[in-house]
Amino acid sequence: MNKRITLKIAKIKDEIKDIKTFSFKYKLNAKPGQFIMLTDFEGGEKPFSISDCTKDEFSITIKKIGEFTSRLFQKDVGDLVSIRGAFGSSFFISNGKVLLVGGGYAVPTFYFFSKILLESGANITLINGARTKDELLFVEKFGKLGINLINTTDDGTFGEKGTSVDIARKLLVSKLQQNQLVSKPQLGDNSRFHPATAGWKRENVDKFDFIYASGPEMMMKALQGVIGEIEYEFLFERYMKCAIGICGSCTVDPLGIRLCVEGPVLPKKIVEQLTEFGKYHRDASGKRILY
Amino acid sequence: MNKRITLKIAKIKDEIKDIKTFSFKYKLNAKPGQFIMLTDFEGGEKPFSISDCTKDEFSITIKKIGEFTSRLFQKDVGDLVSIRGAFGSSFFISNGKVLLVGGGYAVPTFYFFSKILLESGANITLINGARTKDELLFVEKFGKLGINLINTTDDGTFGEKGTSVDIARKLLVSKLQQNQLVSKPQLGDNSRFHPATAGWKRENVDKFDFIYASGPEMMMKALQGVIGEIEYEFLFERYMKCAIGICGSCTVDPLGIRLCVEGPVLPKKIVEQLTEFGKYHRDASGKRILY
Amino acid sequence: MHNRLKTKFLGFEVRSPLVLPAGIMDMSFSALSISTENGAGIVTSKSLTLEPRTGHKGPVVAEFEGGFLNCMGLCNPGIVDGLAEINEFKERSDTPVIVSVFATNVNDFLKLTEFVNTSKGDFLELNLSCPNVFDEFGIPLAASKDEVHKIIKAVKKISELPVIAKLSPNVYDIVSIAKAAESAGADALCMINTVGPGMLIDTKMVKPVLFNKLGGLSGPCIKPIALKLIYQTYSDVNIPIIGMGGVKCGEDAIEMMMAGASIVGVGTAIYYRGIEVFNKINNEIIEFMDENGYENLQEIPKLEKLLM
Amino acid sequence: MHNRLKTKFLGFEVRSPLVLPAGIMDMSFSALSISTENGAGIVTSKSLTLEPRTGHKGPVVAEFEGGFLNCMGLCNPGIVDGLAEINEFKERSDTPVIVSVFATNVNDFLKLTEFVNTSKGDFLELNLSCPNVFDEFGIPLAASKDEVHKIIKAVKKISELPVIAKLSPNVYDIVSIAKAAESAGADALCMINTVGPGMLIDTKMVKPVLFNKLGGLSGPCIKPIALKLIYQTYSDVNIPIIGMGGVKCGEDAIEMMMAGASIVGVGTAIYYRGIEVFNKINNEIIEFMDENGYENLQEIPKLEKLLM
Ligand SMILES: Cc1cc2nc3c(=O)[nH]c(=O)nc-3n(C[C@H](O)[C@H](O)[C@H](O)COP(=O)(O)OP(=O)(O)OC[C@H]3O[C@@H](n4cnc5c(N)ncnc54)[C@H](O)[C@@H]3O)c2cc1C
Ligand SMILES: Cc1cc2nc3c(=O)[nH]c(=O)nc-3n(C[C@H](O)[C@H](O)[C@H](O)COP(=O)(O)OP(=O)(O)OC[C@H]3O[C@@H](n4cnc5c(N)ncnc54)[C@H](O)[C@@H]3O)c2cc1C
Ligand SMILES: Cc1cc2nc3c(=O)[nH]c(=O)nc-3n(C[C@H](O)[C@H](O)[C@H](O)COP(=O)(O)O)c2cc1C
Ligand SMILES: Cc1cc2nc3c(=O)[nH]c(=O)nc-3n(C[C@H](O)[C@H](O)[C@H](O)COP(=O)(O)O)c2cc1C
Ligand code: FES
Ligand code: FES
Repeated sequence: MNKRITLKIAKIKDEIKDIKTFSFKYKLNAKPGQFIMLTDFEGGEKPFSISDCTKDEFSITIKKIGEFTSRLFQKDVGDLVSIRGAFGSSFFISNGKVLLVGGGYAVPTFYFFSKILLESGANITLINGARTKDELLFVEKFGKLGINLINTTDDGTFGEKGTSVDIARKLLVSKLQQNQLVSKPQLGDNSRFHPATAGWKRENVDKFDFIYASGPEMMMKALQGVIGEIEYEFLFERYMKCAIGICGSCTVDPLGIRLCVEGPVLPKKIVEQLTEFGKYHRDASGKRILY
Repeated sequence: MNKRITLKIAKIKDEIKDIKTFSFKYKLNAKPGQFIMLTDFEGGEKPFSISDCTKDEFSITIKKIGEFTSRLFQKDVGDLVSIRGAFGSSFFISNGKVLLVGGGYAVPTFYFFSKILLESGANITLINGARTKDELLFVEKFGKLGINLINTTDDGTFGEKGTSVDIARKLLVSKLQQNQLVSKPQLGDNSRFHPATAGWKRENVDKFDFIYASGPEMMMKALQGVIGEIEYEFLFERYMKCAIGICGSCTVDPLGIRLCVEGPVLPKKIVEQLTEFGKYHRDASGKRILY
Repeated sequence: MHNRLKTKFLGFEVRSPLVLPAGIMDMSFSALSISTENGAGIVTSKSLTLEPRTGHKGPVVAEFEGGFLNCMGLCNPGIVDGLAEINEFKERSDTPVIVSVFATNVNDFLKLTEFVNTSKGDFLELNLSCPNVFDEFGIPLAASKDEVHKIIKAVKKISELPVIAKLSPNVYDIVSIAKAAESAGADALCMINTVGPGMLIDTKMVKPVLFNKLGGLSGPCIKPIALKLIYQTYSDVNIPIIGMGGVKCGEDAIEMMMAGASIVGVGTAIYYRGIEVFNKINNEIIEFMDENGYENLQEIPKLEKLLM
Repeated sequence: MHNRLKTKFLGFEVRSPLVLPAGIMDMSFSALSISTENGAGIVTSKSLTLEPRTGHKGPVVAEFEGGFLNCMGLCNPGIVDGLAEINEFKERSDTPVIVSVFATNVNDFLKLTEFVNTSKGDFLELNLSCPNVFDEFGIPLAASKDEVHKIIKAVKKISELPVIAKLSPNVYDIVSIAKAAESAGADALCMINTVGPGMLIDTKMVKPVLFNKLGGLSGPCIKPIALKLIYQTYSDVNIPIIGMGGVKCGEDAIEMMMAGASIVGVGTAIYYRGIEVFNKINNEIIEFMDENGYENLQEIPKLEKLLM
């Protein structure tokens, strides 16, 4: 679906400092994990994950980073922007017991995804991580979904103390050990793990059927180290230009698959083969940038 | 349907002098009255009515006239030609009592049409006319259909003596008179009319629901004069180039309708408005040519 | 027709901005009529030549993804019979008619102009750009700004009708040619004619599909080229432009206007959407105006003039 | 790969006549790999420049009926990093690689050639025709036969690889340019690059869709133009032609070969049919050979050379 459609911004919500959610009245028909390309025709067209999508409305949640997103932050309700999409692969819709691990501006896509997962009857545990309280996203929205929500901050200013991966490790490693798996993840410091304070029920997280992650690449890389044998899907970001699979900007080594078509959501068996995962990505010229 | 398809000639049948039927193995999905555009890429692409069309085969019956048809007559089974179509409007499929009036190379399309009419349960009388015995077409094929076939020759060398219109007049005028219609057709000379010898049953032709004609324009013009109030459709020929309704070669005055799209089969209410009917047509340059 | 579709073109008030372009459904008075009945605001005749032309042998059209090739070969009944059809049309309709003429030299263009002066046509369009007769006539006139200037200047001297120059898209520098036309006195530009030319091959018979081998491209896929050339030209001339090339829906027509067109031709789209295409597009233009808060065509903005 | 798809190109035996063209899915060694895994017989790198280029700001692609506009703006990691990707590819694959390079003057082309000489690339392709950098660089080199001759002659003197000239379709006289390339020593021609350029407008925001305003046309709708130019050129030169422009299915590839192409590029069709498009077309070529009684690609006839 590459049709371009120009839409009025229907709603703008300040989430936290430098992150806003923009909503549009349009039947996008997206699947969770997919993204759109957004432009204001003033220079730049950029990919954004879909943070909510109902029958006649959708939202994207954007972090102000550079030139394009800064210009976007000056727009008002009623201003026009133009989108293409939705593009790319989407998350597998499990109906089992699933763990969602998210960090930063990449978390909101899990809001849309959680709603779909709930419809299919999944049991969801979501680790919503940020460095500090002021950077935690969608706390209220996730809270209202009735999922096992584990908010966590690196500095402990809200929810659990520790990174998303720290929390995931606690949940998964105990499980891995139960199952006596061969892979031996490095445990690190588990002392910051306080299940009692989390509003999440210990018994629910015993055995996960599927793990999903969306966040900084190094978070996902670390997470991969503690997952063991469980099936997973990660949402990747790479520089995107065409979003229709012809320009080659977004391919990942060594497979050459395109994150705008075969991604951005990649399954375990693909992720395991990626040599660039957590090592480097490419800039607008195609030059490698080390993480 | 403007897709071009290049086909082997599967069968060539000599019908009479200068008329051959070319058959092709191809699922054309045509409706009766429609035509194809045929070319050999050696100069010229010409319209021909479909004389038969089954699930996986179709035929056209061609009279050798000029450069293009002469070249076609030199082709053998297995030679390639290329077609577009089927194009244009088709005959209304009546299930009532119908009269088909045909003359010359335009008769064979009634073979395809009759088969479809029979399927819908119509009662068919077909006047198959030619100047002389050697020019009568499809006598055997029509004979096998089990319809009321009236073969007629101007010179009486086969079947009835008289033109197709003479025969039609006999059938229709008596009926018209029975129904005491207002219109008063000129009767002309009816002496050549011998129902007894025709193998056609008087009782069947009392009342027609629909009349169809395909033949020389002057034949159709004369026929129009004896039809009275009955519904009819005539198949027209005009110079055709694009066959897709953009070049304008085949439009008829004063309506401007295109015979390749709205025609070649035109219903009574349209035919009645045509000022050029029986008066003139246009050549390849668009110049009017008087009949 | 809706009032909101009214527009002015060279002093004429037209009831729709949609134009039937030269060469499309216009060989006879009745063909012109059916387009007006279906919503065209102006109609153009087939390009007429001094003598009748039967055109190229078929196939003369070939479809491909996104458009058509055609090599009609300027078939037309000649200026005398052609004008007779136009006069007959004008007896029945007050829709403005553009008389398109084609020649290869100034003298013939002047002769044609004299004929047109005696007709009921409303505008004279000089087809300087037909690409289907390369073989016969060499490089199209429209590729040479000097030729364009010379012909228009001469024709303008004697023409009693406003003169429109129909330009070819197949040139390096459309702006200098458009300016040459303007400075020679052209009252308007018509752009674009067909693109290319191109060719298609029948792979089974190993033959070019068109008997003339080459044909000009028309239809949806040439729209981006038309928009570019119109936009570029609009920024640099002050005479109105009839924009055409691939217009198929209301948005396409609006795009043409935003690029700089005053009125908009709709040709090949007749194949895709039927002869009713004019009314369909008229309605879509009104819908567009409703949705975007424009009262009438005059309010539709042009793209900012920018350096290319 | 099927034996019947084998063909020779400048002394190389390639397993399929299908080529990944410059600029399409070729920014990295792994992008090149995936096309070969999916059936491409030769791959081309992105056009490399001396320095890295981030390219134009987006939107850089825009779809229309029959094709795409693009204005990537020659984004590439620069000749050094680009060749590193190619070398990495060659460590894993024996598929021949065409190294495409872009410059605007002889000197830079010579510098690029020296870099390429040290690489594992198999052919050097000179992109003389990129239309997306008109603003920056003026008229494309490929429009001037003297420029084309001068550059190729200089590059040929020092290139250790066979030299391919990539030509622009947007010229009046392709044949004279092709001949200039041949006489300067070019070993092959690659044609065509994108057509136009063209433009599209967002009617709601009244803005050009592409931030660069203009983009070159690729995809199915340019096929007739490509076929015409290749056919015309094939009749007049004796070096092989890599034919491309709108090839989407087996029949399109056969058309290219009949028009004169030795091997055939497949670019934009990756959008329409997925990266598997190479194998799909390979299979369709075999089907075509079966149906029409050709044993191998060498038997596929060329269209008769004819005057245009
Ligand atoms: C699949 C996908 C989903 C994304 N979802 C979101 C989201 O939901 N919310 C959000 O805030 N951001 C998201 N991003 C990132 C977002 O696209 C960038 O933050 C944005 O493009 C920055 O643009 P800028 O001009 O403001 O910053 P710049 O100063 O231009 O760039 C800052 C950084 O943003 C990244 N970036 C810039 N342009 C692109 C591009 N065209 N493609 C990919 N990355 C780019 C690069 O890492 C760059 O270093 C997503 C990216 C991808 C690939
Ligand atoms: C809808 C339609 C159905 C037809 N069906 C048949 C049919 O089933 N069998 C058959 O033998 N003929 C049919 N014709 C007529 C057939 O197209 C012409 O006989 C044929 O084109 C003659 O070509 P030529 O080169 O041999 O003759 P030419 O010497 O070129 O022309 C002889 C005459 O044929 C007619 N003609 C020529 N070219 C065309 C054209 N492009 N379009 C229409 N008429 C043309 C003209 O009246 C012309 O004067 C049909 C015509 C039309 C319009
Ligand atoms: C079948 C056909 C015939 C044409 N004949 C002429 C012609 O005689 N004179 C002319 O100036 N343009 C002619 N053209 C070009 C059209 O007027 C128009 O410029 C072109 O088709 C682009 O518009 P479109 O894409 O809406 O068809 C012809 C185009 C077609 C398709
Ligand atoms: C997104 C894109 C980028 C391109 N980049 C280049 C390039 O860097 N160098 C070049 O010579 N051609 C480039 N081209 C042109 C292609 O190589 C090819 O000539 C053209 O697209 C026609 O083929 P197609 O219709 O199969 O895509 C590019 C085309 C596209 C669509
Ligand atoms: S962004 Fe162009 S291939 Fe993915
Ligand atoms: S043949 Fe062209 S309009 Fe009918």
